[in-house]
Amino acid sequence: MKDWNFVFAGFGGQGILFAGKVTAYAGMMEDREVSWLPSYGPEMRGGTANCSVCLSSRPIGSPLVLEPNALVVMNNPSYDKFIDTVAPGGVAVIDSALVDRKTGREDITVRYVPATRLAQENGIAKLANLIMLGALWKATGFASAEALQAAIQKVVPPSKQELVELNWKAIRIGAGG
Amino acid sequence: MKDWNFVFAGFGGQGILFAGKVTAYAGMMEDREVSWLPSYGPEMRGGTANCSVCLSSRPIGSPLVLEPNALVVMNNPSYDKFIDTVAPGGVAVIDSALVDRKTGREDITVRYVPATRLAQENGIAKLANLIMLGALWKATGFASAEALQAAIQKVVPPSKQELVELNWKAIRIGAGG
Amino acid sequence: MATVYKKSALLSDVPLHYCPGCTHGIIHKLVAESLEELDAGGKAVGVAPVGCSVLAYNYFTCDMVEAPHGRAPAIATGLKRALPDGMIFTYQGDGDLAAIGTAETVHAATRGENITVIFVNNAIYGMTGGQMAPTTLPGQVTQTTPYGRDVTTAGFPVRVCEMLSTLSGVAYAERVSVDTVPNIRKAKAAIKKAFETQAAKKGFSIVEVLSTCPTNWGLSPTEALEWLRQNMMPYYPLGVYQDRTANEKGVF
Amino acid sequence: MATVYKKSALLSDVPLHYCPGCTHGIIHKLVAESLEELDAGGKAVGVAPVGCSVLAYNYFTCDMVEAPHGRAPAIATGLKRALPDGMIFTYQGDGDLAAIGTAETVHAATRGENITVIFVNNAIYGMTGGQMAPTTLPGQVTQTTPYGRDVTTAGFPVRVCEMLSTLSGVAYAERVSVDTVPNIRKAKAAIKKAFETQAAKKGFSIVEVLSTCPTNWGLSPTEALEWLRQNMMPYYPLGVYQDRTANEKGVF
Amino acid sequence: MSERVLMKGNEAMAEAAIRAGCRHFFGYPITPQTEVAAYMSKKMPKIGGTYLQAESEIAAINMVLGAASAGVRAMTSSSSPGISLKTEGISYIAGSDLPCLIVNVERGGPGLGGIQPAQSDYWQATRALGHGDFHVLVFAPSTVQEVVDLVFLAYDLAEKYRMPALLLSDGLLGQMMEPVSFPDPVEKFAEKPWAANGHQNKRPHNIINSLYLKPDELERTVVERFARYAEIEAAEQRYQEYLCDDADYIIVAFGATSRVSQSAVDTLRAQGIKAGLLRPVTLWPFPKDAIRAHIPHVKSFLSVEMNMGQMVDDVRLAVEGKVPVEFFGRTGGVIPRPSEVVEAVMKVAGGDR
Amino acid sequence: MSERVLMKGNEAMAEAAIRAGCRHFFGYPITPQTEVAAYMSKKMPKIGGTYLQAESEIAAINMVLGAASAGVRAMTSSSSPGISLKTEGISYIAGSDLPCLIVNVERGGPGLGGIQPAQSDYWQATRALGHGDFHVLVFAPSTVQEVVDLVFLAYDLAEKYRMPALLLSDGLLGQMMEPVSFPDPVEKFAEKPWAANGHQNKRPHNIINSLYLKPDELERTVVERFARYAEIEAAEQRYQEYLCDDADYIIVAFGATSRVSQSAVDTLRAQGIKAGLLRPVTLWPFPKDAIRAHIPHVKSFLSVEMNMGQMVDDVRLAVEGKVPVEFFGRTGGVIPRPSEVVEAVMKVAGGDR
Amino acid sequence: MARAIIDEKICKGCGLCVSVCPKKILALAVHRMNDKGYNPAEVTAPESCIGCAMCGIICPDSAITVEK
Amino acid sequence: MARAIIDEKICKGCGLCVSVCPKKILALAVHRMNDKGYNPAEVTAPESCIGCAMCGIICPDSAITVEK
Ligand SMILES: Cc1ncc(C[n+]2csc(CCOP(=O)(O)OP(=O)(O)O)c2C)c(N)n1
Ligand SMILES: Cc1ncc(C[n+]2csc(CCOP(=O)(O)OP(=O)(O)O)c2C)c(N)n1
Ligand code: SF4
Ligand code: SF4
Ligand code: SF4
Ligand code: SF4
Ligand code: SF4
Ligand code: SF4
Ligand SMILES: [Mg+2]
Ligand SMILES: [Mg+2]
Repeated sequence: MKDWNFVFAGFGGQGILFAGKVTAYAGMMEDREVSWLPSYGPEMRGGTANCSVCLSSRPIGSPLVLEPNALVVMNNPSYDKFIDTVAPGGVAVIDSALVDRKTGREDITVRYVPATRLAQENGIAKLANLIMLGALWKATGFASAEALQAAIQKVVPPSKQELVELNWKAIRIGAGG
Repeated sequence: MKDWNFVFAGFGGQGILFAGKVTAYAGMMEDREVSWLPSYGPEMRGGTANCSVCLSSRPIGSPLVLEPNALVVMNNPSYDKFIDTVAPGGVAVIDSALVDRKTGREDITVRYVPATRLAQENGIAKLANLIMLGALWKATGFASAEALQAAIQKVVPPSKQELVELNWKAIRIGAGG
Repeated sequence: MATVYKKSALLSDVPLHYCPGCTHGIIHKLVAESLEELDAGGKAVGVAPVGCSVLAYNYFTCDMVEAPHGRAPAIATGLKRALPDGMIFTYQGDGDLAAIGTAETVHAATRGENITVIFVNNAIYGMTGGQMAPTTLPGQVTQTTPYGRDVTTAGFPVRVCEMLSTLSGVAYAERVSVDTVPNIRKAKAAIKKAFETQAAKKGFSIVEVLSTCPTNWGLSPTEALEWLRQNMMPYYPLGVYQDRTANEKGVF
Repeated sequence: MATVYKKSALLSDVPLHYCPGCTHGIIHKLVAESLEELDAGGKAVGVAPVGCSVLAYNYFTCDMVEAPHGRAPAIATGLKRALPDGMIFTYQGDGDLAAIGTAETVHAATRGENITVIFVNNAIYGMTGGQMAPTTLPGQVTQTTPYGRDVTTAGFPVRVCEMLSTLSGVAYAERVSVDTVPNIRKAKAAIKKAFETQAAKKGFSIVEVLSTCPTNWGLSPTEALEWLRQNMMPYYPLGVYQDRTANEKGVF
Repeated sequence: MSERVLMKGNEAMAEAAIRAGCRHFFGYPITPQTEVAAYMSKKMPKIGGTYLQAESEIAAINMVLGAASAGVRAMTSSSSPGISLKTEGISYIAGSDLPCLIVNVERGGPGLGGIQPAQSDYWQATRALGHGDFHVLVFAPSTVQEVVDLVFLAYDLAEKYRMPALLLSDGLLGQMMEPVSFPDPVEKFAEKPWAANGHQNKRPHNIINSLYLKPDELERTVVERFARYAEIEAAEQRYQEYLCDDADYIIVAFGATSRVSQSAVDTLRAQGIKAGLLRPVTLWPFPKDAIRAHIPHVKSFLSVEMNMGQMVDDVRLAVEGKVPVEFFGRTGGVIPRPSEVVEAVMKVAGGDR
Repeated sequence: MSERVLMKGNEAMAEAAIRAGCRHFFGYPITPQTEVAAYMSKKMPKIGGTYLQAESEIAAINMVLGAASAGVRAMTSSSSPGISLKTEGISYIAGSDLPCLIVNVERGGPGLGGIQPAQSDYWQATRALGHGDFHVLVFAPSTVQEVVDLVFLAYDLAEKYRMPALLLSDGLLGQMMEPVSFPDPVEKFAEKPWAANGHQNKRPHNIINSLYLKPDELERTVVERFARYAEIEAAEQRYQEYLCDDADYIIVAFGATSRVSQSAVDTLRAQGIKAGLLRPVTLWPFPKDAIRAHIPHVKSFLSVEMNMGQMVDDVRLAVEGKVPVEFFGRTGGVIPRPSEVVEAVMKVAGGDR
Repeated sequence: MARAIIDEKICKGCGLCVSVCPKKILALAVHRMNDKGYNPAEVTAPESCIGCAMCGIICPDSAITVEK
Repeated sequence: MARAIIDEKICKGCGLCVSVCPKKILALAVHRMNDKGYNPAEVTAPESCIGCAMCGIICPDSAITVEK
């Protein structure tokens, strides 16, 4: 299986770190080496948050992803910061409801998904992050559906298991089915 | 001139450190290298005090005298502690009014001087230390009379110059003249 | 038309990094305005703490020194001894002043050190993400008192003005709040008086300002002001705790 | 004939290193006798400070820990949390407790930490040779206030019991003296009560004992007692500063 | 062993300490280690343990001294500036022969510095965690799993040798999540007949102390302690090697930089350069024997660190000039890129290619 | 130059600081440095200077930070445990590029240790006076006269390079009296345009700070500082040699041990053994070039210290394995006897004789 | 005539000014975001402003200038 | 009958006991020194001792035992 180096980026509160965590868990479910690394510090207070997620068949060297082969962005500042870092041949999934830019890069695959709008329309306003994750999954196939489902199961706290279904719904919306 | 490594030892309050200081100053007056090192720390509270004084024609290595070639002692504990450290051929000056021991050592010159009694008898009760110094001076000739006088002048604070004469008197008593 | 309110010239153009509605920003203004009104900006040296207001050195346009966590009063002391005619102030949070900096605070106060301390009590460690502070209220939930501050294990809050007012070096100690415009006005008067106390060399002055941390309290800025009124004010009553400024020589 | 007075079994045979007439020795006895009477020697762990009483670990026959200068209350806290049923006490000088250890003292107190602090106030740094202490009186000559403590530069003494009594965690705070036999008896009662407060888990207890330092005060032991009476007592009035022991749960 | 869970390094560390029997945590908040305290404050009350937020780092380390004196497994964690404040206390703990666990989740310095990962407290950790002659055991994990494993080991060795252990983590390791599984909780602990926990009138009184007014007594205790250190240096040097056996160039790196370096080694090998990685797991005792063993076949060593060059001294001391020892580092919170490390090795290889 | 007077090292140090322009002393009592504070407290009030007994060593170093920020010559002195407490503040001072004078009159450690002379804070002084990447200038006088001279030099270099200077003394040097004369008082001081002393509305505001939240900014300041360090290492290595030119065996020793070693060298020479003494005067920068210069003719180096072996690392790093480097030391407050040093050299000389 | 001028670039949309305006003429512009991602405050009825400056006094970010 | 027994080896001659004895029967032995160099306290009129223990209570060095 391919090695994935993801960056998830957006505003704090959008669930960016959570989406990354689901991704890492999905990798773990398939017994791959995984890592998840958030940005931290006062910059988070400024509003932006991001995390690096690696899925690999070998021990992970630096968990800090500097050249993602897949990027998920959910706001303008993050778009500006990361779009040029995507490795050639990589994927960028962009919440087009929040990001008003379009990239000119032709060496990467770009998916514009109006996730935040889709989330509102579907009555799952807080799950735009998982819609984005669904789109990412579709674009990359980073894990099997079973692994991803199991990951969601893991990440949602036992007390909130009713959310599992909603999360999965969001992923399916993002994955376009 | 001979190099001298002195130890002065007794109770705190007897002026042991002062006697050492006069000695060091006398050496300095003759442009010799000199050092003065007190014992310090809570042991002083226990009552004993001592200092090492070196006079030398060359830069002084360790200022801590471990094998004095001349020793001045003014109490029993100091006698017990230091009498065996005197270098063969050395001198020991002992206040026999306070120290009730006698050494069997035959390889050193010993002077028993009842300094504390002499001081009382001469109405200079607080200057037993300088009587001892006088005896030491007599026994070793560590400095010229001029140097020693100049040293006293230096060490006595300007405000107490009337003491200079008394100090010198004590030294003369100790020196037996 | 005349300008009846504008940003103090003693505040720089650097945008504040504080969270929306955080009252640190209000308190900054009061300090700047007071210094400006006393025409003291040129001789002022401020000491920034470690805490959310660590970057205060970028905001005040007077000379500034950034202190190790809790040590601002010691640094202010060093500054004051070197610059006896300077207007020296510290700006400190509750963790900074009343936890790690307790000794420095108490001793600057008891020395009657001629400095002014602006003490921002928001009942939490804002900067590090909302841990219990020495001023966190009994029962208050924070990151490190997830079940509410249990006084049997975590102890009681420290009331700083009350404690310091027992010390002979304190010329002026008042607790104020910035939850309403009238209170903001009173807070400003207190801060200005503290600086005047210093200018007259009357001893140590401190103004404790009850402040909000909407982010770590998990409230909106206006809810936070309400929480302050409902919860902090009863525990930390506003008022003057010490005032020896009427004495010609202050505390001395 | 019955023995009506003898050395406490909780004191070892090691001769005390204190100067003649230093009242540290008397205070040691009171602590030992109190613990003995409460049959608490077996569960007691004492914390020795850095100061003249640093060697207290050799004198008390209960388990002992030697603390870094000023940190005894923190160490006692660690001990108490590990040994909730232990009888944990610190024995500290004024430099130790009220200067370098201010933060540890204030916070153990405000936490209501169930420990007992024996605070020996002799208005000087004895151990290091007689420097100014936080409790040195205005005008008092010491090695580092050779012209007398000048409050305009060296500040004012800290009154520890007064300051701590503003904190909610303090169950019991009393200032006593050992200058006369009746006062020694009262001091013992206070120390015993402090230990009882701890045993009943009522919160922080402290007994401040006015003590002499004949050596560094430059006085004979009896003159020193007189100096204490004439000079220290007016500045540090004896008495109970806080007592919440009547509450069933103490401070909690 | 527990099942694998994804966990932050800081949280895994806290959980590991609890499972290793720590019931007494004393801390003071500081980024980037806050999660340790947050985790402890959540768990300890539920298991009858103590989470105590001290008034300062100094108070925290002295609370550890107190709790450790009583014989329990105590712990404190902080980050660089906070560790400086703890140094007096650490020196006392070492001088009192007490075991405990201290954590430094390093950040950039000096001064207030920054809050991003760094390794610039290496010298402090290995040589001067306080005044006087002493050492502490220093463990440098490089994965979250290793954080867990080394917490257990640190407690065991600290108690075995009666000395403090330092876990040297950094912001990267503390903040990242990786899968981890936990060993079973420790249930049997070493006897501590020396503890000051109340003699119950059954034994002579115990004294925990570091003062020896007579120089020869103080010297004797120090010399005895150093005899123990010598044992430790013989028995406890730990490290991991990656492709060192035939390496021309060996990178020496620990913690976060060892991960970056491992990636670099892969790249270098792919390019036909025989690079290897020697990763010290214990920084004190430093695995000098392992390094020396490679001298015969190595052209040079490269110490890669997130600082201005500190561990490189230890590599040089081990190598004794027999082959060149070079240094590459970034500091202030900058994490080196694998490509930079590759370049640095290339530069060292220099003429050889 | 003043006339020669007999003075204690500690008092001479205080007087020298005053003559060098120090008017701001902040201290906290500790043996064996109390005389420094006692002297200051007597003199400062008479000359309009500040003697302030702080509430702790931590407060004292931060008062120094404050006063140095204002641009004045500030000073603090302490002894080993007190220095540990100052390390956070020292790291801040270094990170804020402030000049000042810090004194450590070393005593035995670790912990409370003892109060007799030691050199066991060498590592702390030269490598880790706090967290993070930084150095301070470290001066090691060996006579009372040199204490005086180095105080002047320390202030000058501290201001020239905008960094803290540490005078590393010990109980022996602090307590002993020797003849000393004082240079004339400094009357002209360097401009300090960076000082936070109130801009009087005449310049933009000055900021004294060590925080750089962006890693690359922090790295840049550190790297710039290290460029200055490199200059210092090139220009300021100071040392003194005694009979080194033809020596087969060179003792490397500083401070008190160098005096003992000098006596030993005399004895050895008298016995026909070609011994010499190289005495580092600056410990950082360490005079490695001077040591290296002797490698060609030396059979071995012997580092003599009052600790368990710390400076010996620096000697080894300088010598790079080219000739053997041995160590002899006493610790805990024990002052080595010249005869022990003689023996140690004999042992090193071993088979040669 | 009085007016409150809000610097929308600086405003963080905290709403404190809104909460204190005695004339209730301040509101957050819910459908507009500034560069920092905040909904800035705006004056909804400028003509009613009495220049009391309460909005300015409470604004933590000094985003408001009041003229009269 | 009561008596105060002074351990002269331990006594530091501080005189505190002397100062508090209500019967004034304690004194320092001015012409005798113990091993530590102190003039120890002694009971000058044993028969007058009332066993009040004040001497014992104030003695910092626990040098006095009182029987009654
Ligand atoms: C020595 C040290 N300890 C801890 C920290 C971490 N720290 C940074 S800010 C802070 C607390 C700040 O809280 P407070 O003083 O109340 O200010 P606020 O952020 O609430 O305004 C802490 C503990 C540090 N930087 N240095
Ligand atoms: C960190 C540290 N600072 C300073 C000292 C030196 N020191 C030892 S005892 C002491 C003062 C003791 O005075 P106090 O606490 O009043 O006790 P006393 O001797 O008067 O009983 C000091 C400053 C030290 N050992 N450690
Ligand atoms: S964290 Fe709290 S105190 Fe800090 S800026 Fe945000 S709201 Fe203000
Ligand atoms: S120095 Fe003072 S406090 Fe210390 S033992 Fe002597 S008299 Fe007592
Ligand atoms: S000046 Fe007064 S009336 Fe006008 S907008 Fe501001 S608060 Fe409202
Ligand atoms: S108070 Fe200031 S920052 Fe807050 S909404 Fe009003 S203008 Fe904006
Ligand atoms: S017991 Fe009373 S009467 Fe007897 S000697 Fe002692 S003090 Fe005097
Ligand atoms: S009180 Fe005790 S030590 Fe003092 S003189 Fe009397 S018996 Fe001796
Ligand atoms: Mg706060
Ligand atoms: Mg005292």
